[in-house]
Amino acid sequence: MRAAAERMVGPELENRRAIAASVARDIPEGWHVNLGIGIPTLVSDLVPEGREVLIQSENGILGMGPAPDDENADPWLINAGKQTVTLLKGASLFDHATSFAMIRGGHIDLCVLGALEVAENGDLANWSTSANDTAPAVGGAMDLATGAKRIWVAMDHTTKQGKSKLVSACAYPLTAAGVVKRVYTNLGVIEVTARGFELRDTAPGVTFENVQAHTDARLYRFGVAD
Amino acid sequence: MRAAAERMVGPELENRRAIAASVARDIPEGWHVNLGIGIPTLVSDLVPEGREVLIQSENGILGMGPAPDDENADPWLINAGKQTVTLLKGASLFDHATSFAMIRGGHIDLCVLGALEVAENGDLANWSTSANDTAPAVGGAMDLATGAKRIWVAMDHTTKQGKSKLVSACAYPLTAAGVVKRVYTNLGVIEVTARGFELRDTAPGVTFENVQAHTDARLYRFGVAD
Amino acid sequence: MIEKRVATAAEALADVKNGSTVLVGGFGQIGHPMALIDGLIEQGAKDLVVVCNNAGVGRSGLPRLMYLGRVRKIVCSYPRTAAVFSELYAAGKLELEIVPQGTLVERIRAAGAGIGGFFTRTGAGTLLAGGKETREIDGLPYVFEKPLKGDVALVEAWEADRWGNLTYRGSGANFNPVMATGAVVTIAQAQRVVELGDIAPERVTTPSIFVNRVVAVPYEYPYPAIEY
Amino acid sequence: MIEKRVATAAEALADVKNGSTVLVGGFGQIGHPMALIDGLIEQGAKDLVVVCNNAGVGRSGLPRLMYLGRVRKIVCSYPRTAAVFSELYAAGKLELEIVPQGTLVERIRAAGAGIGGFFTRTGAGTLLAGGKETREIDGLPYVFEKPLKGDVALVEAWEADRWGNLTYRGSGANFNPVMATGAVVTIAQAQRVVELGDIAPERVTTPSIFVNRVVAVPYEYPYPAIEY
Repeated sequence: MRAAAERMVGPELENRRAIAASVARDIPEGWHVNLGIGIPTLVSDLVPEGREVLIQSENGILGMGPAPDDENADPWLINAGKQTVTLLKGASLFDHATSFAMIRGGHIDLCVLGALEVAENGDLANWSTSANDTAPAVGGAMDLATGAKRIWVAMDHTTKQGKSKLVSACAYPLTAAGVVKRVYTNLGVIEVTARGFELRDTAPGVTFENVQAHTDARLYRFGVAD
Repeated sequence: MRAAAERMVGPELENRRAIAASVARDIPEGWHVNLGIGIPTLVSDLVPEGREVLIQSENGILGMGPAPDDENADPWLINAGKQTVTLLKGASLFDHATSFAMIRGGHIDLCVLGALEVAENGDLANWSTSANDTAPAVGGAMDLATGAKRIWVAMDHTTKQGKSKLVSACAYPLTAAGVVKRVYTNLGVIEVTARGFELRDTAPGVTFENVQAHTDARLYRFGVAD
Repeated sequence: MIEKRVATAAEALADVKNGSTVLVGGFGQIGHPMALIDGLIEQGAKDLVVVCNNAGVGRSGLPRLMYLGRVRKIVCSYPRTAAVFSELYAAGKLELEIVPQGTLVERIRAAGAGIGGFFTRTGAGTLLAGGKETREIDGLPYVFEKPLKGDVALVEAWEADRWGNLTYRGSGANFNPVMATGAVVTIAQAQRVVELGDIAPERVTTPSIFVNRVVAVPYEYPYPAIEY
Repeated sequence: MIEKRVATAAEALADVKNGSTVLVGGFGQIGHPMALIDGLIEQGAKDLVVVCNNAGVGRSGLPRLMYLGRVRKIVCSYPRTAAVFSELYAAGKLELEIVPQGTLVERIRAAGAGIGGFFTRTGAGTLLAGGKETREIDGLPYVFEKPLKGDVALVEAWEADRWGNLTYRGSGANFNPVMATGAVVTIAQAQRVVELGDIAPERVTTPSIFVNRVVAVPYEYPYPAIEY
């Protein structure tokens, strides 16, 4: 079984892989990291060689390794995205109560999540598109968004319809208020600070003005006074 | 290391052992039982041969066996009274959080405790002799008294000064209100029912009147209407 | 002699009543007691409240129980895994209580551990806090959550013995150890039923006190992985 | 490379500050981190709040720390184990917060698990509920208890690896796994420091995420059993 992201081909996968690689480069050694479904899942395999980062899965795993070959996969060992995984030496297995004690108790250094919207005050919407959702599902999103020490979002900058996912205020129901610290998109890396979105880095060939044009909120230059 | 009770000799130990044996006879197969310090600790070795009763210790043991020889004792394995113990086949070891989940969650069928006083409404006082105790200590007494499915008390009927420990109302600070279901003493077995103390059984040579004379509350004959 | 082993799922489930709250272990297909769910389908109890992280996948197991109209309400964090759920829910034929995953397991733990309720930051300021008591603690908003107790828990284990000690394999623990503590009657289906003492005391994950009945259900492979 | 092993207790404890709340594992003499307590005595931090089920035994370890006047307050269920405690408490030189044993471990768990507080029946209607919020839930009285967080936790383990995974021996787990979760910095003394991977994933009792520093303290026998 392969993740949805891995079944993609060509530019779409490459685009997502580039976002994930950018996240992976920024994770220091020794951090405990939970990865949401979608682009965040790709981060796991892109952590630079030799750097020890402990990936946690909310269904009771700490210390996941690279994805297994189909032949060597242990069918009893799956991650939160229901893909089979491997364990590093030093990994541990535990139950949901312990797993969410880690998450809610502030022991996870970083959670990387996908999002529907991120607001300039750090509000995150990633679980529901309507208060009258026809089939709502929250999973561990709220626990992770509230409990982890820091939240980074990894997502496309805009919807397929071209609408900005970085907004001045979330229209969708919130997952958690004021939690997002940084956003990685196909256009760049945006810090969420006291004054709002600050563009820290841009993808190759992308300008500040390009990013602003695709962002539904004011964009500041990172570290540059207004 | 031997328990304090086992270091006693002669009539005192025999008296306490008789109370404990009486308790042990009444424990059905399959019950999960926590035993307090003192007379209750003696119950463990007196369960009739072949009857499977699982003794729990609040420091993380379920399924304790007979006391070890000094030579075969595992010094890392102690019970709540800090004596070394053995494990039966099928025993389990766990931490304090799990242990008190068992206790507080109502999973323990029976807890046998010592007491300073038991009141006719089932109130239990067994942790402190004064609201201004010079060195108070509660241990797990309140958790056990409140959490176990049923509480039996095993104690001498009177203090060394001859004062009844079965009373109409507790003078000492409560451990828990209305929890005691049955009391085993050197004089007999007393059920605590809606109307108060009912004498169910007497020790050899002891009469109803003897027990009433040593009880600071009205005594009823078990199952006999007033 | 204590003997919690029973011969069949049917025997283990015989006394499940209409209207019961049934805790069902598993995360995805792993640690999910399919044989007991099949047994519950056979058994016939209806008007059930099912508590499970997911709503099952495909058409067998929980989706079939729902499809047969036997489930009044489902309590879970991520029901969207089953098309049957979405159809019944959209048609107003199934009640849903959506609970964040960590709050779900903590509410069941509270029931099992004698906790009358607790405050969590999870969900504060969101739709899922609607109607709930809130409180500011050390300057941060918290939501009050109540214990969630089962009449029956159905769990899947790797090994079990006749007292009911359980171990789990891989990511198979997930909700099972907590659900085993949170119901009046806990029934375990186990891949391997072993002799008393074969599970070393420090290897026991669910101590026997939490388990009432054990059914041997050996199979060589978890239920087929299904993508969704 | 992640390396949590440090050479000495002194190094592990160097940054403990005056006024710290120190969680200390152990039940009786088992799982009680004597080498780390000795290290704390050497280190010199004072005005400490010590959280431990017992107050130690005899004159070494916690009793010595108290005797030296370094402990402002002790939080425990059964302090009466140490004569030094009783003397200092009677003389008004030591504050005491007495907490039922199950409430003590649950309050520390709450701190470690992000729970803002919880209701328990333990202690309702007793002196120990004095001044606390109470609430009737399903017709029974409950007491509100708050999380108890440590600045430092000192735990004793049987095995540890360089990531900080821990196992325990016999009844040596007791408060240690929960205390390891409930402090800003957790320091473990371990009988055996093993290679990464020597502790199989399902044998890990305290996952490495909860441990910051590991000190090897091999000895062949627990501290002498003392009767009290």
